[in-house]
Amino acid sequence: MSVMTMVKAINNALDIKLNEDENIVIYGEDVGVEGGVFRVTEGLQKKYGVERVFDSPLAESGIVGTALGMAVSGLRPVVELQFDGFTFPAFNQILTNVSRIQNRSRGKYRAPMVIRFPYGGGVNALEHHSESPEALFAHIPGLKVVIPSTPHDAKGMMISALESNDPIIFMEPKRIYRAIKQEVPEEKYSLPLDKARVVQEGSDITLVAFGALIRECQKAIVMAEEAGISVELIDLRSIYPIDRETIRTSVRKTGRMIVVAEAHESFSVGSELIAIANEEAFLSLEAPPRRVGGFDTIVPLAQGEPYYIISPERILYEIEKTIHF
Amino acid sequence: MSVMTMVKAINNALDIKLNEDENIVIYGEDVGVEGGVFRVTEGLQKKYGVERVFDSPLAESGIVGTALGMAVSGLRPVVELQFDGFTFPAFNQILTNVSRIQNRSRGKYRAPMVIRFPYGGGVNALEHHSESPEALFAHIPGLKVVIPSTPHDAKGMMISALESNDPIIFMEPKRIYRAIKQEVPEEKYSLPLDKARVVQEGSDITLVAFGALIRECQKAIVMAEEAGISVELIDLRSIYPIDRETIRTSVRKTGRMIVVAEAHESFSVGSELIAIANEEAFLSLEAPPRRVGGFDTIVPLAQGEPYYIISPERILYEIEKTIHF
Amino acid sequence: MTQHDLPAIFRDFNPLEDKMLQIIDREGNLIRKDLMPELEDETIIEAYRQMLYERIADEMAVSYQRQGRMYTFTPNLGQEAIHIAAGMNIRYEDWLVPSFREMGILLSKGGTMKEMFLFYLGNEWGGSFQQAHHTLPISISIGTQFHHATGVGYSVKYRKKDEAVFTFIGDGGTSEGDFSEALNFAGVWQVPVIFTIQNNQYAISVPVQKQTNSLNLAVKSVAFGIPGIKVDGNDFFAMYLAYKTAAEYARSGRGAVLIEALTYRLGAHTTSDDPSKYREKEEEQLWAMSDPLIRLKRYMQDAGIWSIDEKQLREKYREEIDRQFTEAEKEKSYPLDDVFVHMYSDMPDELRRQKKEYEQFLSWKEKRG
Amino acid sequence: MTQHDLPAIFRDFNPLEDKMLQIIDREGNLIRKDLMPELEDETIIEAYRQMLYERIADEMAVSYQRQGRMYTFTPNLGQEAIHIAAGMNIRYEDWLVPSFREMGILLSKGGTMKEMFLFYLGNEWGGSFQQAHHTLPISISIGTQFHHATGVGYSVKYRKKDEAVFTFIGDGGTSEGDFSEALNFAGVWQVPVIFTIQNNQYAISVPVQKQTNSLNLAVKSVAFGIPGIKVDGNDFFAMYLAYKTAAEYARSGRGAVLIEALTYRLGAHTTSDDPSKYREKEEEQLWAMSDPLIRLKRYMQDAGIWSIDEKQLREKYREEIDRQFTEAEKEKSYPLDDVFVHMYSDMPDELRRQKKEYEQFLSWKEKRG
Ligand SMILES: Cc1ncc(C[n+]2csc(CCOP(=O)(O)OP(=O)(O)O)c2C)c(N)n1
Ligand SMILES: Cc1ncc(C[n+]2csc(CCOP(=O)(O)OP(=O)(O)O)c2C)c(N)n1
Ligand SMILES: [Mg+2]
Ligand SMILES: [Mg+2]
Repeated sequence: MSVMTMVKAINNALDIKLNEDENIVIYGEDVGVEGGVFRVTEGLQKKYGVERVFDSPLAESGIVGTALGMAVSGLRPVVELQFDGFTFPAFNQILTNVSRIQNRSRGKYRAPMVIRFPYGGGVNALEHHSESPEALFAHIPGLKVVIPSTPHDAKGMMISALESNDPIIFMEPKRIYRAIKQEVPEEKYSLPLDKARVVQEGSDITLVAFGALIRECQKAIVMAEEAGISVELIDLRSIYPIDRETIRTSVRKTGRMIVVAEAHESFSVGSELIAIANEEAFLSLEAPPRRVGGFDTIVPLAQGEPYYIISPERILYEIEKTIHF
Repeated sequence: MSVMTMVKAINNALDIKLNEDENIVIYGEDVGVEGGVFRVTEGLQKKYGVERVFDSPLAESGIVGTALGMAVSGLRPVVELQFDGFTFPAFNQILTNVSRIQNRSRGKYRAPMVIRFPYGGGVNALEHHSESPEALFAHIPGLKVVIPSTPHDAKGMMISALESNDPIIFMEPKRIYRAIKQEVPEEKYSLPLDKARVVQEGSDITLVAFGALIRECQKAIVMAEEAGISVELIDLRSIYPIDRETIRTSVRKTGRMIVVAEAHESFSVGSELIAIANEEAFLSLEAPPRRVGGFDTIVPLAQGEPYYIISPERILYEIEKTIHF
Repeated sequence: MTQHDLPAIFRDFNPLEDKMLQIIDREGNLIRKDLMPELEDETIIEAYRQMLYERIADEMAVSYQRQGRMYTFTPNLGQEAIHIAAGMNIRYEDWLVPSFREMGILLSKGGTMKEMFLFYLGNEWGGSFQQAHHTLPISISIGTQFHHATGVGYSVKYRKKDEAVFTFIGDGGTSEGDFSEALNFAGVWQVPVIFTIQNNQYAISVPVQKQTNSLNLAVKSVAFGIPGIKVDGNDFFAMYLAYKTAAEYARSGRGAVLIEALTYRLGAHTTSDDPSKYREKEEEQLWAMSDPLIRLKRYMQDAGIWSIDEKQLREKYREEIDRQFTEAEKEKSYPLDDVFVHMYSDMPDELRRQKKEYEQFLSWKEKRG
Repeated sequence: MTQHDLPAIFRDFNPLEDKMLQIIDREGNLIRKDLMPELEDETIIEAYRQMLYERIADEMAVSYQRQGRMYTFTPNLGQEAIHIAAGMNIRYEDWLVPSFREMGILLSKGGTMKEMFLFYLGNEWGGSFQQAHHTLPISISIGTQFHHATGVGYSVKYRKKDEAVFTFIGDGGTSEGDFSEALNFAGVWQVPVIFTIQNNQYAISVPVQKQTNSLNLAVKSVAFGIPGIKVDGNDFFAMYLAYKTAAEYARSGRGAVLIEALTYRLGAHTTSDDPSKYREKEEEQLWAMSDPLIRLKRYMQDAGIWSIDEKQLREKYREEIDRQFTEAEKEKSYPLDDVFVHMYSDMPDELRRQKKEYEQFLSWKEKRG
């Protein structure tokens, strides 16, 4: 065991797999010499050489498109896109090719690759550095979209991603890159990519969240408990596919659900989970399942961001509203 | 009045506005000499000259990105992207700039522009020619996303789009480009871009659909009526923003809702509408609101497409299931 | 890239001077004997046969489509010299990253007309050419394939394999960002990729003059520091020499090259297109006179190596191709499984659920009658 | 583009020969008297003043950030000659389509340091430079701005206006597809756009050698049929001549040009970056000796036109800039309205609803205390 931040845990997972599997190569903007702007790949170029860990030209479509070429020819590329807001130049390659090559080739080729990037707000950043585009990727068939919320999960999920034969969108909540420290096993372990995790059991209401917002939910839960409300917290972990069973079990039990996610509320993970709650637990619903999301606006710069970012108070407010529906 | 197909109706709207507003320019791949692969811009270059209606190089990001430059400098560009599946190279420009320039410039600049493209399946086409990406665009704040279902609506909505000061994603259901003929006024008229339309009133269940699927719903309704079920049909028309009032009124009345849309079911317009139905009409719901959508798979080529495409029978099946819940 | 590493033809046919590599002229006369590749007569005859096969298959595909037996088709008419010259230089281990208008080379890699037909009959099993080694599926989103080729090139280099990667794009495709990005990556990474622009002078209705203001398309290589050459794409020998040289260059580890093959799309863009809307009959006729098959045949006749009974061969090919079409037509059953099974290597529960729901609908429908 | 339309400097400094326009050398000696632009002494003095202002503003911004009073900043250190030369050639009606590292020209267009500070203080009102005529906001998504510039160029041409469009990108940005696409559109459309690549030799940590294999960045113009030139970006006079020539060329309706300004980012990429991780001190020192301010000052001293009391001027500028920063710092109230109001020109009901819900939460929160 060793105390790790999420940055360290992901670095550790990459290190373990680079060592184990020589088909893994890592590249992207500044991931080599610099070790990435968040230092997730720090030290890896030195250890594994410039042919396996390297800086690419500044072109996201190229980064992802070439990675697909590598993947179909036997490598397992791991590419970093520098920020959430710079994933979109690669959107066409992801949707048009990465997610489809297996189907298009009827299984002749696969795309074992990981597209990883930091996402989300709360770090007082410039425009395009605070986005949460998970719903956009989750609507694309052929991808798996995952988000860890702890160093421990990050490592285990990254190991699985690096061993998957399908393309994985691996989103890293930058706000908690270094904010949470946790004991993490040093050896290799893996976690499933399609299972949610019940963070805490409760009986009155189900909160579903992921990434950095798990922590905010936990703060809200402390307040709710003071008000005598028992909250079950689910860390979704996989945005696609969604673990319906865990949702079903919880919502059938509590009869109430709130989805907390930072992305623009409309057409979000919240919308999808409300649909699922209806499909899976309609007769148990005692109040309308709700979503607490970002506005349908651009994520404001630092001065306006506090309005946009979801605070524990806001979650508490929604919990109370739903409980007293 | 004159009998028009949707192709003709859109052409007519463009013609009227080109004539009226010299700031309007139209371009894209093959829209000039050829009049577009579906002939939507036929005859317009001849009438208005190559500076106003022209062929561009083959690059969707360039088409949309240059249009934004034109829009901020006083023109009103209308660009055609040739097919749904070729909108994605432009996704970054749309999300990163088109939808944001007004906010980024705090109102100093606006992006009055129309991005139009044919979408949807059912025409036995090659890959990338049968997609329904409306949910992807609807999740992007700053855009309006609209879809007409009749020649009459297409003309009125296009006129409004051409007069809007905001960027409009105008999706044209290619399957009914020429399949529906309708009396359409020859003079100019406009229709709101944010209002759904109650196509047909009913009392037992609400069907919400848009584009080519309105017709399929109508066929299903005939069958449902034979089984004694009274169906209310809503043509959503605006995918973003959604006309909550029309949905609320209808679902409160019927207590049941099915959303019919061709896109992949997960993270779709259906998901969003189910969330809205819960938010707006929870206490009226007598059965779980449902979505009938495409699978979370690539739209199959012609031989597999019948599985994917939503038939009137499938809608009827879902109606019955929901009625007998 | 230093000049002295460059093969002579890249120096001698400098695209900056708008030079074009040509070995036989439009009448089939040998005009650059010094450059003529050393080919056995039988090889030249075989090249003609393959071009003829592609030509006939193409004509028949168009006619099947006209008969309403196939949804659409993308004719290759007039561009066969490029495909067969590439096909004769691509090895079994080499990679092919196709676009959608290079039927001949797909066949060289082991693809079959049956698969080609299946594809245009709306069946995914067609476009993937299961038996064609190291061959990616037909790719329709223009430009994207260039990145895949560069990435495959990286794998080859990483593994120190003696393999080259062949990829194709049209003149219109050179406008897409991915075209430039991929050449740039390939330049920096020095990967063994042979990028071909089939400049058939039109992107559907748009002539190449509206596509770019550059002197020609081969000069675009300058922007990315890779060698480029413009070649007469209707001259089999010129194309053969270009590919032979490029493949040697790539395999020797010196990096990527860009070949502009100047040709003309004699047919329609697809079977739904009508070229008379946007181009003159005279232009078409002029280019029909530069038909690569006619040029090669004239050369062979002049050289005294023409020994083909073309009528008989045509007949044989027609039968063979028709048999493949009939087989493709017969293979119409398309199980529901095929929609789901290749989305992931392990199918998520969500897809299982959706499939099951659909099966429930199907049994309801059956019961209902 | 025919050769004879080209201004002499584009012919004489052919990027294909890797030539670079330079008028004063690294020591400030006038080495190309024949090319020296005819400038009043006062204009040269003014240029120095503006460069100094940008320099000081830059230094102060970095220090505000270090003091924890500003979130981040993108230093311009060492690139001032480019910005001020452009600024002195851009007219009121001309358009500026910026990227994020050309502070000087934003100030020339009427932007203020207060706005610049506001931007880095996390307030949208900053980056849009409300009073700067025909000036787009700071643009962060690399490459995309080139398309906007080309589009603005189309408007200008369509309206037959006598306006030029100035736009900027970094060396790293040349790898993005949008860079190539936009130059290609500009070539075909022949629009009056002056594209500048500020080649400061790094894209964060990545040196330009890993960005592209091309001979230099100006040659990329060849791929798109527009004139290109490589200029010493730390030589104010060379940059001045380049912009003057380019602006005349553009305004005369002959189309777009590409300028590579070779410079060096003397500072960090942003205030969160540490260049010592990826480059040598020696290299930095070498380039520090080519500081554009020092070079211009030496020239002025040699030419006997140095009349600036730099110490006093520095003091004055520091006060002025600090006043602007203080004003920006004070302007901290950011109403909820500001989040919503500029999303659309007419706000959809959905946004109204979301705002109202949020206000309900706020009043609940207030009540709760
Ligand atoms: C990204 C993308 N945009 C648009 C299209 C639609 N489209 C299909 S072929 C074609 C023209 C292609 O021209 P060119 O590259 O010259 O190739 P050719 O068809 O002449 O072989 C277009 C615009 C597409 N397939 N992909
Ligand atoms: C599309 C996009 N990808 C990535 C980034 C992140 N990023 C910001 S600056 C930068 C390097 C830019 O280098 P260059 O173009 O040389 O400009 P410079 O910073 O040197 O002025 C990167 C990768 C971005 N802003 N936009
Ligand atoms: Mg072509
Ligand atoms: Mg740079």
